[in-house]
Amino acid sequence: MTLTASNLHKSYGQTRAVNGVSIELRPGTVHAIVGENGAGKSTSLRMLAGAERPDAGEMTLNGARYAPPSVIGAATLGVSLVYQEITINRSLSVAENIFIDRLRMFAGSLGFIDRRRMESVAQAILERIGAQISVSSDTGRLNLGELKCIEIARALSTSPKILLLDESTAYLDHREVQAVLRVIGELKGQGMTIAFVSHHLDEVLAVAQELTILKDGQFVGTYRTSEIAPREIHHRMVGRELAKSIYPPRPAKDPGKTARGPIVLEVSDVAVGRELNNISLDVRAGEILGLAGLKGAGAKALFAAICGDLPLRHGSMKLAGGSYAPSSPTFAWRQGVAHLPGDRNNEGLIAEFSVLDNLVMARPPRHGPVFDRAAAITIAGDLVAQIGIKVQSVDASCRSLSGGNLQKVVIGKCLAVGPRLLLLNNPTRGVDVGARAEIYRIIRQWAAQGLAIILSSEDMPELIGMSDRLLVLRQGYVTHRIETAADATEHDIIGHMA
Amino acid sequence: DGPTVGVVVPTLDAQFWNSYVAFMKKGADELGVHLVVLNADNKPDQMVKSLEDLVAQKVDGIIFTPYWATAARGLTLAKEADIPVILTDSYPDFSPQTERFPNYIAFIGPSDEDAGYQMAKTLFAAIKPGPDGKKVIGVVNGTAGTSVAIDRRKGLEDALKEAPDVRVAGEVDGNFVRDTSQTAFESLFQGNPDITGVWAANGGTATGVMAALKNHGKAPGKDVMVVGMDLNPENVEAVKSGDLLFDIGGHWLQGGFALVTLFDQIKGIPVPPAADNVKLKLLPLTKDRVAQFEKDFPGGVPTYDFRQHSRFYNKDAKPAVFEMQYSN
Amino acid sequence: MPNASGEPIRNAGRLELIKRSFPLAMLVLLIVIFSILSPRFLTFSNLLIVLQQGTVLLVAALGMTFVIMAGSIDLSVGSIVAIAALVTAFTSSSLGAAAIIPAITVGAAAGLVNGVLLAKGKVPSFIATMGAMVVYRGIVLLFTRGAPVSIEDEQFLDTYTNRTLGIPHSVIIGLVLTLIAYGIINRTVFGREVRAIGGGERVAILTGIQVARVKIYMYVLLGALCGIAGLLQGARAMAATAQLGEGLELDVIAAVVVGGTPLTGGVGSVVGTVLGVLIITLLSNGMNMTGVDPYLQNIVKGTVLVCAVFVTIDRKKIGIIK
Amino acid sequence: MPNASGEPIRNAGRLELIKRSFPLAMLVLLIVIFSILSPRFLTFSNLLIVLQQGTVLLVAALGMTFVIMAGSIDLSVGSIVAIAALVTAFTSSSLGAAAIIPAITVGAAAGLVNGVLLAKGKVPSFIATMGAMVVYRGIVLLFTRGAPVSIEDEQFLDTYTNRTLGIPHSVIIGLVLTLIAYGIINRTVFGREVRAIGGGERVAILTGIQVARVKIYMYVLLGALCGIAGLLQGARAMAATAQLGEGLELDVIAAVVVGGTPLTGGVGSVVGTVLGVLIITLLSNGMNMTGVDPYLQNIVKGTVLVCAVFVTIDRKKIGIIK
Ligand SMILES: Nc1ncnc2c1ncn2[C@@H]1O[C@H](COP(=O)(O)OP(=O)(O)OP(=O)(O)O)[C@@H](O)[C@H]1O
Ligand SMILES: Nc1ncnc2c1ncn2[C@@H]1O[C@H](COP(=O)(O)OP(=O)(O)OP(=O)(O)O)[C@@H](O)[C@H]1O
Ligand SMILES: [Mg+2]
Ligand SMILES: [Mg+2]
Repeated sequence: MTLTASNLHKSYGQTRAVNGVSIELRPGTVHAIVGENGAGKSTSLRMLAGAERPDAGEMTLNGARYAPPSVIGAATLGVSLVYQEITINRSLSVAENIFIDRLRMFAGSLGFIDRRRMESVAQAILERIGAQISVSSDTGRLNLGELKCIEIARALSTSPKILLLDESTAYLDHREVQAVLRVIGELKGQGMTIAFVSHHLDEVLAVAQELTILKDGQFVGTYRTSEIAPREIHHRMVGRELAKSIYPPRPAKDPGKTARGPIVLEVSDVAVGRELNNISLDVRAGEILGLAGLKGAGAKALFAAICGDLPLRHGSMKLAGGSYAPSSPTFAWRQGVAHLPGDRNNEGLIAEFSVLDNLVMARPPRHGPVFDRAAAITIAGDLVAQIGIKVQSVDASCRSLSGGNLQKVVIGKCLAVGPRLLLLNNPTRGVDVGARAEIYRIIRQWAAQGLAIILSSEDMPELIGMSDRLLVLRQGYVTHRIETAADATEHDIIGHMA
Repeated sequence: DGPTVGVVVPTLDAQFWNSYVAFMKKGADELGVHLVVLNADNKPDQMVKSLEDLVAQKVDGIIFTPYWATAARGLTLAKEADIPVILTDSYPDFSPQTERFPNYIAFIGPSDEDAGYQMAKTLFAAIKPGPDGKKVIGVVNGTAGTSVAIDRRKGLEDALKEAPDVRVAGEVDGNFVRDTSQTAFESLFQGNPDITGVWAANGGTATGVMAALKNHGKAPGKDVMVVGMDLNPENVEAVKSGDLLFDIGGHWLQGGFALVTLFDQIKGIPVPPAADNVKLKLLPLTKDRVAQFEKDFPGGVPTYDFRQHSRFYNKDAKPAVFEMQYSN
Repeated sequence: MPNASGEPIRNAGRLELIKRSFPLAMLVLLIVIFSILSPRFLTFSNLLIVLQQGTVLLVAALGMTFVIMAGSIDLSVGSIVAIAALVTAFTSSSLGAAAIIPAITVGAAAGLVNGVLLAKGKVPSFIATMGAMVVYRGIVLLFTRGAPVSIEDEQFLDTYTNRTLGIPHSVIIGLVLTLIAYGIINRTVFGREVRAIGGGERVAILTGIQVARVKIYMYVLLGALCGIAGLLQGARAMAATAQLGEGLELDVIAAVVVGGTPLTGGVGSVVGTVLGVLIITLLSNGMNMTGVDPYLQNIVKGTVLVCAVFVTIDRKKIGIIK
Repeated sequence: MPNASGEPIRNAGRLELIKRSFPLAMLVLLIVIFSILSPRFLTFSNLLIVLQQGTVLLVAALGMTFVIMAGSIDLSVGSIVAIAALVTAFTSSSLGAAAIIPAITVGAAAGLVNGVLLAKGKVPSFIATMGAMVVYRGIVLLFTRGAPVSIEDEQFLDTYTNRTLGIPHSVIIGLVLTLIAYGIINRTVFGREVRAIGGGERVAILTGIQVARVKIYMYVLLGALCGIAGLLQGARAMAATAQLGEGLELDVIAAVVVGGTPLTGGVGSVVGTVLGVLIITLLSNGMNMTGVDPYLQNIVKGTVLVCAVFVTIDRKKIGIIK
């Protein structure tokens, strides 16, 4: 089926989210939609899927006028959306989540749900997309990647003719991304129409045949992926020329001096929960240590232990030479250990609060018990300028910020305490390429000033591009150490991850 | 050893019911009765539950106060278990010793209506008419919906009918709670500063009203007359000091009287039908009577020997019920 | 990860089971203590009394389980019970046993008002039902002017208070309603939707659940159950009064929470609620049976309540505790 | 996006202002209605009375603003007020005005217990404080056995009930405490930490805020304020009784919420709380003054409460309404 939209408009209050977007999704084609954070990608998809009504513009489905009243209405016409945000209800089972809006399909005459039938249908769909998830698993314990797979299964369970995927790969690790891309390829082969949003051009180029670029809510153009160069795409998205590599150059190794400073953190034979076993590592001032691994490989547990959120089961740590046994995150922050969690919306910042409130949350400037607002304004203003957070005033609510800028706020919150060790968990998840380049520049700049950084990421190029050294984790153990990350290849790392 | 008697009181957070229980405990000690006291905590449901629990314990007799129309239920429960019952304080609208409830052996309680009437009469007599020739009073009622509040209010109503020169400036609900009464009356008085007399539904209510008057720079007993009820120690003090014009009470003795009566019944001496429905005359108190009161009832309690009034212990005992009366 | 997570999940299953059995353990502990203190406690007749005493609380708590599972609350249940009892009292003389129809109707209507205030008026349920509690109670007062209305219709009383095969009818009604509530919560689409709302309302909206409608239905359901509870309470007391059901809301909420349904929503168990009701009812029955000083009873009750929740609450599932 | 969002933010500011003024508008409306109904309503002396009547509610509500801002609740405030009043009554004869020290101490201790139950025992505050409410009230009953304990010390009564320049001392105390609470909420690190806990507890924990400690402090603060409230209530009534403060918790919560502090936490306003207290106090003062039928008062009160929240609640800031 062909879905077209012409000249769509959508505003929220005074914000023009989408301002004249046209798009044509054709059968058997994967159509990528790219653009900066806040460019209007999600809003466009939501309108196509009936989750939002356009203020103006026309949509057609196979030539007929198309104006779905709701998501369910669109689904019955064969259009299904996987939202950017996670929409799994952790109170419900896997199968119930897949059929959440259609549970009545399985209701018997008494209104009781035939659970067995529902679960078998659900399991079949999960198997079809190659997700290794059992319908009997507890949704509360699944990781974000698995949850995304369930959402894709939900979309597929409506037997859509048109599938809209909004950053479905953002929370997936390397292996899961490959699986999803493979499924997309298969579905395309079966003649399905697919729209695909991602901030990773390599994914886009691997799977899409056509590509639409949006900028500031406006339509820039539609291209065949085979006919446009990656640099050109970036250029049209961001509106300026990006450097050849978005990763800043590593400091040149001066053969005379040791390139790196003293050891900041030393981890010896540490075990945490069930997730991590006898891990030893050290990280020096001025250095970025990368951690590669699939979800559940242990990086998250290691961070939790270093920042005092989880106790050590075994082993010991040293910080700047002294023994370090953080009893709580409070202790860790006071010792100069800053932590950027992987889930910015639930763990990184409070969206209802202002930029300033979030930036100085970890160490508010104070005169005794009194909050020193003047100092806070200076600190926040400096950070906003230094990191390049695009915001009208430091008192603006974070609600009005785009994903990339939110991420910068969380980074700023970590830097505001003047840390000696920075733990970064997927610092650029869902962040557009321009903002990503910015964030990388900031990270490298702070490392150069003597900060020790541990970077855990599911984005392979990012790890290779940013790390000085690399550790590969698998199922809680270190399986590989790479002393010069610049020389590593993805292939090499992946081999030790799975 | 002695019989077990179960008692359910509507609440324990008012002094009145504590005095009621204390007097019964004294009687239980003297008579050799094992007393089980349960608190309904101001909840009708808890009242029924407590009665059920007493029946399940197979107590030998029950004394309870059938607030919230729980009389029929309690009597039915006890009838099935063949347990004699005496009701106190709140008359259920059906008489004892009938075919329907042969186990309902007696009622002992005050006449709230009469008390409310006497309070009103005394109040009306003490205040002077205003410029328009009307005596202006304020009314602070007890908890809306309780039979006690309703009956006392009825007494006031009767008195009002006989006194066309009295005008009620306004009525508020004091909930039988001192602090609530204080706040409510304060507002009432603000709106109607011409009030010269207050009819307050019980002791705590009267105390709250007097506090409000004092805070307002008015002297209770001089600028504004207040009448109340219950004969709580602090109310007696207030009458003595002249703050409180009139108080009436003593009915917390009813529990003790019921205990003696029930004890005799359990011991096989039935209540004579003539004495099965007692409406206690209450003891009125005014300032000139305080000295007499303190002499006759040291500590507020009359001398009362429970064994003397029990026909089980004393063949020619006087009736169990003893009305508080001044000696002269 | 399937391999890695296999172990913990199976272990979690066992832990889960232990966790779930805490309310039961609590109940057993109470029974043991009271049995030691009073020989009359653990008799068939007393246990029947406990069941009878618990029925009103149970019926209201079944409905409250839905509301709390959805993350909301209802403080007006006591007042709805009073209104329903009043309507029962007014109609039982003419309708007899069929007085259950107006009782349920008025309960459901009161629930409807609450539901609409929350779902359409967007007034938080705590406040909406706090206001409703005061207003409904006021209505009862206004109609009765405080005078109790007695219930004397023989057919009515026979139907709702007699026994069959030794079991009081009210207990049978409670049992049947429990089974129905169990079925609704665990087996029906509606039950899943209520759960989904409690688990994450925003997600529920995004996934196409008609949140407002489900919320209204759930308040209507609670209201209807309070209607039945009011009827049973009226039948039990043979009268309706203005004070009936005062403070019931706290016992109802406590029963649900002690049973393991957290106030944060998303989780809910009918079996737990039944256990919670039994714990609360047994505690008061046992203290009365063993003659605990009435001045001490509230202190004991409050302490046991907190301890019970301290022990039974499943902190893993709740996450943040507010 | 800076250009695009510039406008809306400025606009939002204006809207914000309108939103914020709703409680004030509500208050003005009430004043107008009652002034029409009674010429004596809008007099200086009556307004002073309203302030005096509202002080106890205000002092407790100031503390509750913190607790609600952090997303928790406290149902035990009425009982803490009663305990504090009792302690005041017991100690005022020997300590005089210094009886405020034991009053604050016992209030803070009661708050400490609540805070520890929540923060360390991980018992949800609704349940922990529901239990505490019953237990504290039971303690008061145990000590008083229902008998009022009168307060007669002249120095004590002079200190807390006299007037200076025509203003009652209790009102001055309330005013000073309001300023302090305003300062704490808006100007101190502690205030920001409380707000952060309400805004996102997980974020607060991971950012190194000592959540457990802040929660305990905030309950201690509320307890201490309830201690002062109890003292003022005792001084006003010249006695402590077992029934003192019963049901106060609902008025306190209502005042805070009507003032625009939502039960979901993260937002809180002392000015709003003051307005909420005034609305609630004025309403009851006005109704009693103009002689609204006591049987109708509850209906009016509940309706006004729901309407007030319906009008004043800021649905944008709250998001999901439970
Ligand atoms: N519900 C909403 N209310 C108000 N503004 C919104 C809303 N949703 C989106 N916007 C605004 O609309 C614009 C486009 O948002 P949209 O989510 O479509 O961007 P996007 O391209 O998907 O960005 P990202 O890459 O960060 O996901 C943004 O400026 C955003 O602030
Ligand atoms: N209610 C809202 N009001 C204003 N802006 C909003 C609103 N909801 C979302 N936005 C904005 O819409 C844009 C897209 O938001 P979205 O929910 O897609 O997440 P995001 O910020 O892109 O993060 P991520 O991609 O990691 O999920 C962001 O700029 C966000 O700030
Ligand atoms: Mg998006
Ligand atoms: Mg994004």
